[in-house]
Amino acid sequence: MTVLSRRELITATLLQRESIGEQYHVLTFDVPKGIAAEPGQFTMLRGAEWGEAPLLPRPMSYLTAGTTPSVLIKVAGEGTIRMARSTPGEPFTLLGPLGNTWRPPAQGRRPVLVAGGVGIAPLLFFARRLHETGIRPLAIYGGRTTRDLPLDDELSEIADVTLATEDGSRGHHGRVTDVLAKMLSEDALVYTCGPDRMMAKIAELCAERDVPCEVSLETPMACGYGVCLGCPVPTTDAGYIYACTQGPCIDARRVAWGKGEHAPHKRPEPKRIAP
Amino acid sequence: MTVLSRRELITATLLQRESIGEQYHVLTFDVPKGIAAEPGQFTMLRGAEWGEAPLLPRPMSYLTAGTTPSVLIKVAGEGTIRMARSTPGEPFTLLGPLGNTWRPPAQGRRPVLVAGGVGIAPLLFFARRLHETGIRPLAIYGGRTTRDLPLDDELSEIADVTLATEDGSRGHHGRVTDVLAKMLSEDALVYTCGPDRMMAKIAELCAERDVPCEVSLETPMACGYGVCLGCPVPTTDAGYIYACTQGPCIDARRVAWGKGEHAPHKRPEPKRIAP
Amino acid sequence: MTDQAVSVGSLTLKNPILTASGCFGYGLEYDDFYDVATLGGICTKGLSLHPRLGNAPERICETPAGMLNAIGLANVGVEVFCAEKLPKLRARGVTVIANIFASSVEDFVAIAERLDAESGVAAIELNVSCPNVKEGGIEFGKDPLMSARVTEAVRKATRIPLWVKMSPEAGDIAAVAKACEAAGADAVTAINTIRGLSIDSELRRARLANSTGGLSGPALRPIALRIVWELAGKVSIPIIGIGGIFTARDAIEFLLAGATAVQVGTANFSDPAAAKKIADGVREYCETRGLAAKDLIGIARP
Amino acid sequence: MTDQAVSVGSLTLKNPILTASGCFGYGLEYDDFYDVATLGGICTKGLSLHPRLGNAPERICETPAGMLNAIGLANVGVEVFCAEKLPKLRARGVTVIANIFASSVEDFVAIAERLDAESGVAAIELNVSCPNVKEGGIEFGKDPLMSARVTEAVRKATRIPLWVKMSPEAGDIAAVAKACEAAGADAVTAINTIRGLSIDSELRRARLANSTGGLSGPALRPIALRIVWELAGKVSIPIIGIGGIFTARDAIEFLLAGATAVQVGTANFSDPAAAKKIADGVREYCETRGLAAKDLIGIARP
Ligand SMILES: Cc1cc2nc3c(=O)[nH]c(=O)nc-3n(C[C@H](O)[C@H](O)[C@H](O)COP(=O)(O)OP(=O)(O)OC[C@H]3O[C@@H](n4cnc5c(N)ncnc54)[C@H](O)[C@@H]3O)c2cc1C
Ligand SMILES: Cc1cc2nc3c(=O)[nH]c(=O)nc-3n(C[C@H](O)[C@H](O)[C@H](O)COP(=O)(O)OP(=O)(O)OC[C@H]3O[C@@H](n4cnc5c(N)ncnc54)[C@H](O)[C@@H]3O)c2cc1C
Ligand SMILES: Cc1cc2nc3c(=O)[nH]c(=O)nc-3n(C[C@H](O)[C@H](O)[C@H](O)COP(=O)(O)O)c2cc1C
Ligand SMILES: Cc1cc2nc3c(=O)[nH]c(=O)nc-3n(C[C@H](O)[C@H](O)[C@H](O)COP(=O)(O)O)c2cc1C
Ligand code: FES
Ligand code: FES
Repeated sequence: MTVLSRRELITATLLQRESIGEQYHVLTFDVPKGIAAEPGQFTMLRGAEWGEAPLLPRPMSYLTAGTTPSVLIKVAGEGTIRMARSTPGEPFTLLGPLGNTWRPPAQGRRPVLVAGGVGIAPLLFFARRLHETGIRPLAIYGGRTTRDLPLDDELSEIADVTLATEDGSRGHHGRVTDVLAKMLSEDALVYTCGPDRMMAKIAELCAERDVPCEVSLETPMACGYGVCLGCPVPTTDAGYIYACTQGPCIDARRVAWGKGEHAPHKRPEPKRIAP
Repeated sequence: MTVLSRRELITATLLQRESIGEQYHVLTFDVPKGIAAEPGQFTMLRGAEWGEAPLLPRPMSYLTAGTTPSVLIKVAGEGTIRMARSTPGEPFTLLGPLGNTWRPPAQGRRPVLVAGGVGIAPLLFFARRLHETGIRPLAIYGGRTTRDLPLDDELSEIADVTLATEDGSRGHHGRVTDVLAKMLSEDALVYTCGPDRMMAKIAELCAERDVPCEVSLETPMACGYGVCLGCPVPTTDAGYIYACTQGPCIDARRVAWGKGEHAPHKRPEPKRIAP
Repeated sequence: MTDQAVSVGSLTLKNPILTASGCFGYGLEYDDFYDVATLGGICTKGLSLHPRLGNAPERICETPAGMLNAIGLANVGVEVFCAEKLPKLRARGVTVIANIFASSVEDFVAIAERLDAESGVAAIELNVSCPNVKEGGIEFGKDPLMSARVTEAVRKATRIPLWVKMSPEAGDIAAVAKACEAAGADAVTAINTIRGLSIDSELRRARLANSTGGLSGPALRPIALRIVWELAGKVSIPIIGIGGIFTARDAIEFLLAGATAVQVGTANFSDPAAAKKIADGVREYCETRGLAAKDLIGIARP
Repeated sequence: MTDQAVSVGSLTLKNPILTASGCFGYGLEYDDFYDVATLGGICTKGLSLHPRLGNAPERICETPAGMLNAIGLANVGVEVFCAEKLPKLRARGVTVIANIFASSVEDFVAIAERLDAESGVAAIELNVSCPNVKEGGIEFGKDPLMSARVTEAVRKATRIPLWVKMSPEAGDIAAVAKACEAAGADAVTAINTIRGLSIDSELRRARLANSTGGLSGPALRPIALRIVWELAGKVSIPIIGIGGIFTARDAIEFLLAGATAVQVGTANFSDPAAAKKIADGVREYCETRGLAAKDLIGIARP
């Protein structure tokens, strides 16, 4: 874990919005003095002119840092819809850098990055950092269909990537977990970010083969810096860790997968209704 | 009173925003099938993407109608600030045409239009309509300073205009009411729109000389079409008229000026505080 | 084609979407917009025994995701309503719920008797929860005994189905609802507005002439939804949900929470056709899932 | 330079801006942002006799111009607070208001006695209005007698000034406030959250694991302001206003309505320095008008 730099709320204008289909958009901001964010960290992002609704800032992983920090957003609801519609020059507030960083790669272990959809953001940032230090990681990147693989080219440049789509429209026909199951070796060090079910399965695979696995947690957040206590994630010691300050990056073995309901899509299926 | 055309809620994109200083902006919308609004009528205007706040649409007088209807807005608060920042292509909802129209000019009476600041909007629209029918009205147009006389050139083209500014930076040094007091003749028919205090004074002047006077009322509105009962204006018969459906244009003699507090700026001065 | 009909006691509504009292006039102001008869029903502006002028301006102001109103129950009175408004509504085939208000039990009864003499009133909604009048109103609605007294008296005075509108300011809303159920109410409407205040920091005074006003709009929605959720577990008569419903999704949330039908209020102000659009949206939601509207009622409950 | 100091009973605050319990951690999370000692004071996260883990996720969700929370009073417990947090706060010269919670009068007393043994606690704020716990909490706060009993018992147990935090869900909030005043409270804090609910129409279930949660944020502001306005006419002890304060203008509205000081809660989430900015804004407002902060208190009242 690197020493974290001072957290700050800055107002920055949008430099550009790069749309990758309708669902995915890269927002790049103008921050002359720079943001010293590390891979794995996130920012609480909000339109400075949103008024009183939507009220809360949205947690977004840094895709890049420095004087032109960027995030990759996937449209989910009101907040990301507004981000997807934003135009250059529009002011945003960015609170950050928040949370901890990916653990540094261990000697003698090959980093394997497993990304699901928008989960690519903190992992691509990490891969670039590894690239700078001369490490070329393995990567498995999957989504429902081709459209759900934004920034795959960027990843391929600096990692040995296997793509996977559930509909087979691109790369391996199936899930990233199938791919990982086949190629996971004892000397791997897995980093993963994506839907909870995916991360849970990957955590399981790694546990079976006793391979260290680091996950990036996703849970609703109000403050992002440790004061609202709104982001607990159940842990195996029957307690909670708070994703914004003790996470988002954490050893997969500490997470009580399935317990609690810390990600909307993680929740059990709705009860059947008599037609 | 002309027969009013069908009221409708339409979603239209902003064609252009013409800013006249920071305070005043003309918003023009793209409405292929056209809006058959008459001078004096208004629309309830709201950004289609404002979300849940600000909640209510804002009443705005039509400056022009047809396939490119427009309004002249003066920045007051959150809603008009957003309108002032809006960019072409942005979608708005327009409910209208609402309210009644200016009474038609009477035979043998010279129309005199008295406008205060943004009150110019419904009167310029009216002057243009008069122009089409070959009538060139007198007009008195005033504001605090030069900056508060948007669209004065447009008005001058089709009316004999006397300008007035309270700081003397343009035209007559003083108020429109001073000018009117000097030039008001028995055969006049006064139409006025502006701050309540101004309209009240003009109503008084006209009453003294027994000159008919039509005012356009300004009051907060929630619906604009007669169902919320939020827009009452006290009348001389100790009752109320509802500005959105029985107004905004009304014979000045019916209004119980000073009674009630139907315009924010009309309210008594705040109580003095012990320093 | 999914079945959108829902039953509120003996009354069957075409669909679960109604319009809220005071936010839809007398239902005769919509000819330009759509056929109001397509709705589940409309609630009239609150009717009193005699006409009321209402409060002095300003009566309304905006608040975050909501608005305050202190209209003061301006209305034409039950007599004029029966003579001039009701016949037109009848002719158009509109399902009419007459929302009534009084500051005494006797007057409540008198209004109900007058309405009972008419045909075409599908239900009477007792407004015992108006926050904007000096007497009656909310004081009735906060007290289970008083609410029950009004309900019981009106119940005796008419065969028309009775709905009682709950005040969110009651300390124990469930107790009020239960008392009304016991007193013969056919349904409870939840909720009326909560009193709020807005101050102009420049003029240093309350924005409304009445100082306080009732809060409505999306800001109120989570509170209203919670109250519907609570009442659904406490009373066995149908609950009509209301509070900040602006979209079909909002309406569905109320049905899932246990409401049998919902009312759309403030949303009509920004879009006169809001209620119709919401009704269409609920139908779509049901169609895509092969459900009838009544299948939605309460299924989000544990 | 205007005088921003205000007195809450025997306690004088540097300025009228405090931070709200549960929205500011323990006041030790702000080193990166600003010097918390410049505020009028901070209210700690609600302290219980023993540490509490809090509710299962999800604990929060957003609503129109607001949010719901059901944290369940997760906190380190009064012992750890006194041992690890308070000394640091003391060292920084922060004005500390200890917000405490218990499900029995005895536990309230025990926590107060523990705090009484420490120096550097400027006031104790009794949370008798937490909507998110099974026992105690709101049940105390809705009942004047229970609130008075808690207040009286704690009053006897400590010489530290006592504030009691009002529940907006009490049927007669003024009665609760008066009872607490009579029982020895030095001030009342108004208000705590109002319970709300949000439902996911796709998953067809409540969004929060606890189903209901407390509504906070701008949506709540008009209601909170109205309650402060009402209480100012009923009690003679100071009122601490709270609810949806996001800007200096909002804070000023509460002072004009009769609050002696205000607390900033949810606003801290979107901007950690919100309270400081609000304090600066209130100072500016006073400077441009040549007023002291205390001159603002209640001047919007008729
Ligand atoms: C540490 C972290 C990093 C993230 N990084 C990214 C990223 O790089 N790119 C990206 O597209 N998304 C990312 N997310 C998820 C993103 O925060 C949500 O998709 C977003 O908040 C949804 O907001 P909305 O207004 O569009 O959706 P709405 O459903 O309208 O949001 C309503 C409320 O729920 C919260 N919420 C809804 N879904 C989620 C979710 N999945 N996770 C957390 N909060 C949620 C919102 O923040 C908001 O408070 C990250 C989440 C976390 C916790
Ligand atoms: C019939 C009519 C025609 C109008 N025509 C124009 C026009 O052509 N150009 C123009 O600039 N303005 C016009 N106004 C005034 C305009 O509606 C307000 O300035 C505007 O609503 C302010 O909104 P806001 O959000 O900027 O201010 P805010 O103070 O944030 O508004 C808060 C609430 O108060 C209401 N409100 C505040 N001030 C006024 C006011 N003076 N009149 C009515 N409602 C108010 C708003 O509609 C909103 O509901 C007209 C008003 C009426 C009634
Ligand atoms: C302007 C206005 C007038 C209202 N008048 C009445 C009324 O006369 N009788 C009544 O029972 N409720 C009245 N209400 C309350 C509404 O019927 C409804 O209970 C409340 O507004 C919440 O719903 P909403 O958020 O959808 O508006 C009124 C509300 C508003 C905004
Ligand atoms: C996440 C969260 C946690 C809270 N925890 C407490 C608490 O522990 N004790 C308490 O008295 N109030 C608590 N509150 C209520 C706030 O102190 C405050 O009364 C309420 O949020 C309204 O103010 P606001 O709108 O400025 O947030 C909490 C509020 C929030 C949003
Ligand atoms: S988001 Fe507030 S504590 Fe984690
Ligand atoms: S604005 Fe609604 S009745 Fe006039």
